[in-house]
Amino acid sequence: MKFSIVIYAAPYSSEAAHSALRFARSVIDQGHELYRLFFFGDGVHNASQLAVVAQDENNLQQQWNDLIEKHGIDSVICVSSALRRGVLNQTEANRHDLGTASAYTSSEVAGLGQLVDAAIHSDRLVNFG
Amino acid sequence: MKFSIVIYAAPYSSEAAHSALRFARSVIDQGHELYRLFFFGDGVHNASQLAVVAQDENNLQQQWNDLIEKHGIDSVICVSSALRRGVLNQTEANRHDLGTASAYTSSEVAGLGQLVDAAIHSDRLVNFG
Amino acid sequence: MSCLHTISKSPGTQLLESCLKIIASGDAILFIEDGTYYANSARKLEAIDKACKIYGLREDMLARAILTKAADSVELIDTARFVKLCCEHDKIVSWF
Amino acid sequence: MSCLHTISKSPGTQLLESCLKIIASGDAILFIEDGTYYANSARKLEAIDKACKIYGLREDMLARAILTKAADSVELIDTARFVKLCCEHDKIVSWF
Amino acid sequence: MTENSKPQKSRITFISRAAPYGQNKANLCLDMALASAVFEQDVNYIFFGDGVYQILKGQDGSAIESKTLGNALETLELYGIEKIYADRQSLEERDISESELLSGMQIVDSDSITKIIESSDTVFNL
Amino acid sequence: MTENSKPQKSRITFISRAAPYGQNKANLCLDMALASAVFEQDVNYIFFGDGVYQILKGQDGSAIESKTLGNALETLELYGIEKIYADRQSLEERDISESELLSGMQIVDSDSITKIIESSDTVFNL
Repeated sequence: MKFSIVIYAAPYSSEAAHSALRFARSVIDQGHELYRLFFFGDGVHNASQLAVVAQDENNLQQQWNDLIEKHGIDSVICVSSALRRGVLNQTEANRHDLGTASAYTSSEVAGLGQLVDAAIHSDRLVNFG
Repeated sequence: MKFSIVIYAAPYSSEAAHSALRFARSVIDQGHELYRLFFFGDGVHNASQLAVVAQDENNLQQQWNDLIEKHGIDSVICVSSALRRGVLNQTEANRHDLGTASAYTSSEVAGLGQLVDAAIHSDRLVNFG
Repeated sequence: MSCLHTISKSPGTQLLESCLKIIASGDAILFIEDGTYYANSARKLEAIDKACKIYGLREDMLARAILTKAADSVELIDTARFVKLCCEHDKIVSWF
Repeated sequence: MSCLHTISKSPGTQLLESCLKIIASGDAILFIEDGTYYANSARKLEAIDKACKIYGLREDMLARAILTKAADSVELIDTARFVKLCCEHDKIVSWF
Repeated sequence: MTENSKPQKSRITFISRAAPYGQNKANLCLDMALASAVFEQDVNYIFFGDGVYQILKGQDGSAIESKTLGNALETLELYGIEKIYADRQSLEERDISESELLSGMQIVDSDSITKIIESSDTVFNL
Repeated sequence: MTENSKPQKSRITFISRAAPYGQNKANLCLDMALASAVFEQDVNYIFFGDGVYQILKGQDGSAIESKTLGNALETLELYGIEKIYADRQSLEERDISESELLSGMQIVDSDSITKIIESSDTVFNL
């Protein structure tokens, strides 16, 4: 089946982002297609590549990035949520003269059309917030 | 009187950070001393200098920065909250080879001792979360 | 040694009910943000009114279109008065 | 056209009560994260049990030390089965 | 939309359960619905629980330096979203009468909401 | 501590009201209390409401790839925090009996909590 997953929660402040990660892994492990990850609202913080986490703790942002890269998952962070929260790709960082990108390149910065598309083309859409 | 304010909430996802900003302005307007701002947990996102906000909307991060700079307020972001959320000063960014700082220089990155100190030395400590 | 309790989430959170369990007579309650929806519940506030002064933050109630619906027992104040209330009480307990 | 409802916040949020207002007979409920604390409320769940299947996420209950306290009406499942449940139902409504 | 998107119509239901201003969930829900309308999906919009506070008349976000969410909701209709519902019991529990509400809402019982959910392909609930 | 800090002892009370794991409020509250103890303040720690779920025995965070909060709480005493309370009514409402709890907690009525708050200089409540 085709799954899409929407993540509304920032990492660390609630369990939701972590639950979504475990769910996403299980979807892939069972051979389903993960059509899209969509990070929305505070969820965009999951795509930050600037996190520095102690060795004995989870680095959720890096775990998302590893999963996305390993399986070539289509991952989108909502542009309007991301900009106001300072989660920027290189293009946006350059445009606003804000130095290096704060977002992992494994996620694309795009609009809500990608969420609507996911709703239309997935068999199951699951929300974590 | 000496006030300190603790902010636990990220900007945009709840009203709390914005309430705290209005409260802080009023404390200063009334001639009280603002002994310290302490940003904790998701509150550290208020110190991000990477936010890009549409012209007709509030840029809370910039408004905090303006207030802090204008009045020379002692402002602290909790180091353990900040690192894992990718809110870094230049020292941390260099140390971990993560490019430019994501935090405004108007806030200091420091430990919880600064919060305890604020609790001891302020007449009133107000929490927003 | 009186205490100002701020309540900032909607009544669905039961924050006021939790606060009432440990509030002292002579303390004050201030509704802010989504906590201001509590200010409409005249019945719920009636019992508190005798022991504790109740305030609501005017700006938050204006935004939400509930200023005119406030119960009589709720005194409407602005942010400047919120700061003054903090001075008038010995400490502030924030419920969120 | 049955529906899987996931509930992920603690009972203080009244999410289950809200869900029950609009749930259809034959739907299923899955408690995850802090929602798993609902799984201990045998009395509260008794009424639902007849119309809707109730599940609890084992990992979350283990972490919280509430696995052995679960009501009989709650079937304990792991994340892999959570994914399967999503396949078995036509859509998922998340309560958070 | 990505290149593999086909002209397809999906019934998407939004249950908006958060009070306005205190959190941004109401805005996120609205943004998703408007995007769905732009891409010509079949949208249902339901105010439920604290969400019914969003449709009180006379809001003025400027009091707290915010955009007025009530105005944004009036745009639902501008975007062609016509199926806008408010849950009767949620209104009653909050002592809100019909005369206090923005126009264009259909007040329904929970049974109707159950049926709307049943007939939907996707449900967003926040 | 900043340079202007004097050797001063303040009574700081923490009311920990959040369930563990689902949110990080329990961790934030604990971190603040430990820091207060390190700087030799007079600390009270109260489990109230959903916070009493934090003191259930037998937690195992590894099931969800997290640190076990129950273990962290046992460090309260290691840091010299001895005044640790749990609200009786909060336990009763959640059907939690004393035998299910970590050791070292004093179970108190809400009246006692009111008095602790009255005697405190600063209260953190989250």
